[in-house]
Amino acid sequence: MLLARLKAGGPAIAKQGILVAFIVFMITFSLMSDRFLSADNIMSVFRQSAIIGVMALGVTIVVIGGNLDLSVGSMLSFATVLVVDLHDKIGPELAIPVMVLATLCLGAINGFLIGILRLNSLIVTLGMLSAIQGLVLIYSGGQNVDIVDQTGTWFAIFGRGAMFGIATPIIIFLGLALVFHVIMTTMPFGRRVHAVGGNPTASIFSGIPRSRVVFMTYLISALCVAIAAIILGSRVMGSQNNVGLGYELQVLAAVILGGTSLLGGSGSILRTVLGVLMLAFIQNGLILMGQPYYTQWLVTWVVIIVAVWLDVAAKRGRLFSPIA
Amino acid sequence: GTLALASAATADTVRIGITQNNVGIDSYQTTYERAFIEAAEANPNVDVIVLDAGGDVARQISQMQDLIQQNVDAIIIWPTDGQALVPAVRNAHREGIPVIVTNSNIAEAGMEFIAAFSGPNNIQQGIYSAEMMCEALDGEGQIVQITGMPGYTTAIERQQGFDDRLAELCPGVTQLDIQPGDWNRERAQRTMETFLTRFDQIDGVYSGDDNMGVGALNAAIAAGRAEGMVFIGATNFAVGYDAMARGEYWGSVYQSPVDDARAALQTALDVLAGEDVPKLNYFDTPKITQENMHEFDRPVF
Amino acid sequence: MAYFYQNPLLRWLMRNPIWGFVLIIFIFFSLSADHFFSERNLMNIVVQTSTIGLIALGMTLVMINGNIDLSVGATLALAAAFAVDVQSWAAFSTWGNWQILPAVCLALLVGILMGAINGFIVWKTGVDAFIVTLGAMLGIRGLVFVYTGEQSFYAMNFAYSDFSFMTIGPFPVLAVIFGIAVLAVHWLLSRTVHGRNTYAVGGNREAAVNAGIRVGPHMMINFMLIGFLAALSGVLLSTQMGAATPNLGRDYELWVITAVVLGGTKLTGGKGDIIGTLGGVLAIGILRNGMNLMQVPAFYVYVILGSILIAVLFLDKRFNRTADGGLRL
Amino acid sequence: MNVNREPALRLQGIVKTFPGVRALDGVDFEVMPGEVHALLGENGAGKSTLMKVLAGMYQPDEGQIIIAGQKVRMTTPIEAKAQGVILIHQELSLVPEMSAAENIYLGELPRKSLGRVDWKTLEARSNAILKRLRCNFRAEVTVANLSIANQQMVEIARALTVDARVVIFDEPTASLTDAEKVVLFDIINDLKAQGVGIVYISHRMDEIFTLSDRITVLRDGGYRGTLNTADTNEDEVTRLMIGRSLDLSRDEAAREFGKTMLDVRNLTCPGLFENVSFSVRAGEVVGFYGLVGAGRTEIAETLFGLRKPTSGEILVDGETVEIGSPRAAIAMGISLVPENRKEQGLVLQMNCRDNMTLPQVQDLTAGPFLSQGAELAIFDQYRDRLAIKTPSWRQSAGVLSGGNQQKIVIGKWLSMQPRVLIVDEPTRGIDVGSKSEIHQLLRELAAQGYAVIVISSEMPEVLRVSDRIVAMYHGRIMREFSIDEVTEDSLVQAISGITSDTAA
Ligand SMILES: Nc1ncnc2c1ncn2[C@@H]1O[C@H](COP(=O)(O)OP(=O)(O)OP(=O)(O)O)[C@@H](O)[C@H]1O
Ligand SMILES: Nc1ncnc2c1ncn2[C@@H]1O[C@H](COP(=O)(O)OP(=O)(O)OP(=O)(O)O)[C@@H](O)[C@H]1O
Ligand SMILES: [Mg+2]
Ligand SMILES: [Mg+2]
Repeated sequence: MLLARLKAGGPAIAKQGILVAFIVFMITFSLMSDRFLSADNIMSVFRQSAIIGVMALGVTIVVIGGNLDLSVGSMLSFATVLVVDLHDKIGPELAIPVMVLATLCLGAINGFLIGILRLNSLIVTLGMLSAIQGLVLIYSGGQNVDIVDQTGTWFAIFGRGAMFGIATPIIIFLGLALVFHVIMTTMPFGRRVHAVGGNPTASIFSGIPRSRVVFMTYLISALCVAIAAIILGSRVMGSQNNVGLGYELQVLAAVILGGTSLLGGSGSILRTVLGVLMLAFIQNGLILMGQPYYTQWLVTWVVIIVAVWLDVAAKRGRLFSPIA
Repeated sequence: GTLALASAATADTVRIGITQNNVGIDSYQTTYERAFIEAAEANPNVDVIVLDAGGDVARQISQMQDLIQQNVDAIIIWPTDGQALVPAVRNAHREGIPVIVTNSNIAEAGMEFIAAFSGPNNIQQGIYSAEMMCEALDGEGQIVQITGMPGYTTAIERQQGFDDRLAELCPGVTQLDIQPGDWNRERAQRTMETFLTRFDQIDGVYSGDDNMGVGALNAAIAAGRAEGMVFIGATNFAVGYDAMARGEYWGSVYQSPVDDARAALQTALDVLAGEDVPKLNYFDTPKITQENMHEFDRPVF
Repeated sequence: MAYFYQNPLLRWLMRNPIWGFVLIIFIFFSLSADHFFSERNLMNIVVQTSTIGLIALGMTLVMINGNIDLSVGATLALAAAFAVDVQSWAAFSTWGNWQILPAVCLALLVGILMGAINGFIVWKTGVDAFIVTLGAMLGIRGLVFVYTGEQSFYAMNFAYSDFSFMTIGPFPVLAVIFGIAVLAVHWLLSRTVHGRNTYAVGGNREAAVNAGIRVGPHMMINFMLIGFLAALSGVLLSTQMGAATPNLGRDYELWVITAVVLGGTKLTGGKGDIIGTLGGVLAIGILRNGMNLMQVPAFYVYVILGSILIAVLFLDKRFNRTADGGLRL
Repeated sequence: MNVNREPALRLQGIVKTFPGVRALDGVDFEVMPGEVHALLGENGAGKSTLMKVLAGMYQPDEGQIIIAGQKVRMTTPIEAKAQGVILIHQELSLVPEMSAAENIYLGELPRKSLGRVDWKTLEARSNAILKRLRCNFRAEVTVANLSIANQQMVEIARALTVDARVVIFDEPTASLTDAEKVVLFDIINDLKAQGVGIVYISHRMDEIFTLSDRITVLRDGGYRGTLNTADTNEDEVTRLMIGRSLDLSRDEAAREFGKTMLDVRNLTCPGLFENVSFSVRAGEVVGFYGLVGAGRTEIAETLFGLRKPTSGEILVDGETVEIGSPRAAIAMGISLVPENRKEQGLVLQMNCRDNMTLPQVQDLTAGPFLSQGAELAIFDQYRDRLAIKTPSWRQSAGVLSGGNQQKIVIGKWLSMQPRVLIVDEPTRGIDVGSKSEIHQLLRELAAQGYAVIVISSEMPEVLRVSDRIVAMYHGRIMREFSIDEVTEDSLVQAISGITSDTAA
């Protein structure tokens, strides 16, 4: 059926491979657990996905620009440790800007090495992943940091508060997604990122400042990490040195699930949101069903491949690759 | 500094190499490392080489080789994995270098090759937690468990001690589910949130350490269901201690990394001095609850 | 300066800056770390390097092919688990030391199978290998946990772990196996039709398709090779441990890719060789070993490794200006 | 020709659709053994698609392929090759990092035992083929180091590796010099004499009329008929192709030139070009003519801020300027239509409209947002003006036919309203209809006061559009001709490095 649709060019929905996978998946899970689609649970999953989600928004832009960012995990550790540690030392109103600035500096280093020196982004951000993790450990002396007065600080609103009955992390995540979506689809900067990711040489020939655009994508990614760190620090009211360990891969998985091409030049913020939610719902759904944690990994394996496959198949108009 | 120290080594200075599991993954290990170095510096006759395996078994094996290569007098190892280090330990044993295992023990097969073990008894800690849970719930109730990073010895042993003892001591307490929190507070918080959605009635939560326990507590407070819920952890962290002081956290197991580190060094020195050291040197890790917490210092980590 | 370009050794080093780097750190550690320059330590380095080195050989093939494999760490763990567990199966209980043989064979087969699955999916679905193997990295790790039930396995038979301490002449057997593998893959890549097609497929996939190379099966074979090499690495690692743990090999994919890229293989495919890869893994091995011997504090090791990685990349870029024809792009 | 013989290959009623495009609509086509059959059509008419169907790269939706009387299904290039059908691609299909020999035998490297490559045989055979093609390089060189023309020869060499039944040349001469063309035509005649059927696709009428026996014309994916070359003429073919006759004359309206817009003095980039001086006035078209590799592209790149000259001066509108980047060049009113549309001109996966507005995207805004209206207005204007064939502005530029892609790039730079417009090989791969339109357009632009530089390797092109011609050889300007004084002979001499005194 689907195959026939795909062949015929199909209605618009069949072209949204990820969306189809997402809907099928949500229906399956809701049949298997009656709690799954409850308002509480949906809110809870949205809230939980905000941290990964906010980071994924930034990484989506980096990837559309034709690069990768694997340093977001340890950068998150860095930012969270910093903001939590400074919270008690200089107060949240100073801690936040200081942390944001410091994180942007790390983003600027990435941007300089990749955008201006044109070094390979996979390896540079891998190196940064390691180096930043070391920096965090040196800064904190390997100790965890905690906010002592957890109830009396306004810092709590970012992770624990709510506005109009909706948890703040959700508002931040979805709000930011909307802003980025608008930037990427309707503003010159978004167009330039797409162009640079799609064909850097042609972009230069069109007078686009490639270095500056790439540099900016890394600054945006770092900014997203800083925002995620505020949510995280406020939600947990403390931080381990390696809170962000392995987050880079979850973030990347979400971006990929959203159908953003790793080759650069195409991708969509809103579909990244879908990818983030899908991963979060998998984790949540399987625990709701009482499955052991590793089934989550197995299911994620299958879902990633099937979803991206559907997406790729819809784009090329046939299910199997024509390669012999 | 290495060169100077090494050349200053005289006949009565001993060189001890330590390879740690994963410094920096949590404050416990960091504090341990610092305490160990302080203790060694306090003793003019000890020269230490401190290495970290970063949680990677293979790297720890290479570090064992590197230490054997340097011909140290004794090796202290905090195994990343109890079983996988057996041949490496055996190798050191063959080379005539005594091995002292610290914090979490080596597998049964390796016992004959080590000089001594020094550290807490993780299974016993699980047992303590089960006993506290039983007591707090009066033998009746439904609980969930949040474990450490899957596949690591400490996580496995604590869970094992807890599960076995709980089943034996109070069959009236049922475990609804067990999921990992990866030693990560945010992750534990997420896991707990899902538990709260899934189960209408949760009477108690056992977490593999207090860091995760506080994450679970945060989730319960946010859901407005913390009242009357029993939180029990292990490895008393400062956050756990504070939560206990506020009356939100029921109990934990007190384990001092400083004691741990000092005990390991002392055991190694005793072995080198030729004293008769018992194979298993557990240092005490008592239960800590809201009632007796004033007897303990607030943990530094 | 003219001399600089005429001397063949220097010219070779300019094209393979990683070997220059290996030379520099080798001299540096020999001078500054006490126990570094000794036959035994050098053998240690080779043995320590062989774990990621074996996988890196396979990764070189896959990356020249224009693909990547992120699932090698998990495959390694799965193979190690099989290698150790199968020995204790009742069916082989009467085989004595020979029980190791079916275990190792099965483990290697499992590795090949995992590679085949990845390769088949890449071939048939046309989904990027990065994505396919990112999924597999999670999935195969899941299989490891299903299979082991979270526990570590250990070999009852010490003959298994004794193997890793054996030597052939002055050389540890693990180093010898690694050496043979290096030569074999180098031969495969530079001398055989399959090897040349590997470059063709990575250099211009469309051209390869047009020329009638069966690109799908070809890529699948390379995925099976890396699966085999990852499994072999897992087996050898498990002999060093006499055990297998479910978390074995985490993050290895990143180190392997790093080593291969440092060795000059292009992430986009079509370019690279085994000599460079060998330099890449040795660089990482020597750095690790040297810093251990010099007792660099753990926190600083992260920073140093990360910075060096970027620095080498930078130097490589300086020396091997890419062919943008001098355009300011 | 013997009409009773079996065709070497026959296509019947081939239909092929892509999303939104019916690329082939019931096309019939046949090649006889020993025949050169030319395939003609506008850009996007479906020529390449038809040949890809033939070579097993695309599956037709309907229709059949008949080889030697047998109906065959060819699902892969391998099967096509096995049937003796060889396609020399329009876009180079080489592996740049490998040697010429390996590229020639790609997919069928000679083997020894153990799957080893038989290097000796490989190199001996490829060198023999290259010799036959009169190439002056060895088979061991890496393809990336060869000029585009030589790469094209490597591509052509592939046709000689097997006993072919049918060889398809898809625009093989786009980047060949005249001398190389002669060699190619010899080879084609050789093959023909051996009874091989040849399909020849080109936009160059002169080639088609020298080479072919029959001509088949496609239009908008439909079959328009087959003519015997001997019985027809350019005009008839053109009319079949584009539905009208072409006016190929030069517009001779008298021209007033304005002030000097661009003045280049002693510009030098060592190794590329030296001491280059010329000027272009408003309203003037200056043609740069020379052999491939003469350094014309490099001058254009320098003027566009992509290269840093070591010495010399550039004056734009009377002021000395430093051009540090394409951005700076654009700001000064310079536009460059680059030589390589796929790599330098287009973001292939981006849609046509966005590609066209890319250089001015920052200015097409309403508040902080892009103005859809302004963008579409530009696109519509230049689509109509250049007759760009695309189903909608949403189409990715990558799936357009080569000619239409080129028009998008030209449109992109015209829409910048430049003072100085540089076009580098503007009609490479473009059909005769569009070509004449582009020529007219360049003239019109000049008439509107633009200063235009046209770089071209086709003599008729420079002769038709230029007011002045600069002849280059080996990075130097040999001579400048005004259009009134130029003759074909003097031009040929100038670009071959023969100065007037040595010639005399
Ligand atoms: N893969 C594809 N997907 C969608 N449309 C395509 C694809 N390939 C070709 N087309 C469309 O099919 C039509 C025929 O294209 P084709 O490349 O065969 O033209 P052509 O006659 O070779 O033109 P040119 O002379 O410019 O090379 C064009 O409209 C083109 O846009
Ligand atoms: N024989 C050759 N060997 C190697 N590289 C070459 C050769 N000929 C040209 N090139 C390079 O190939 C690139 C493309 O050059 P091209 O031949 O188009 O030069 P050009 O002078 O711009 O030619 P045109 O006159 O066609 O514009 C240039 O960078 C040139 O240096
Ligand atoms: Mg074509
Ligand atoms: Mg040119």
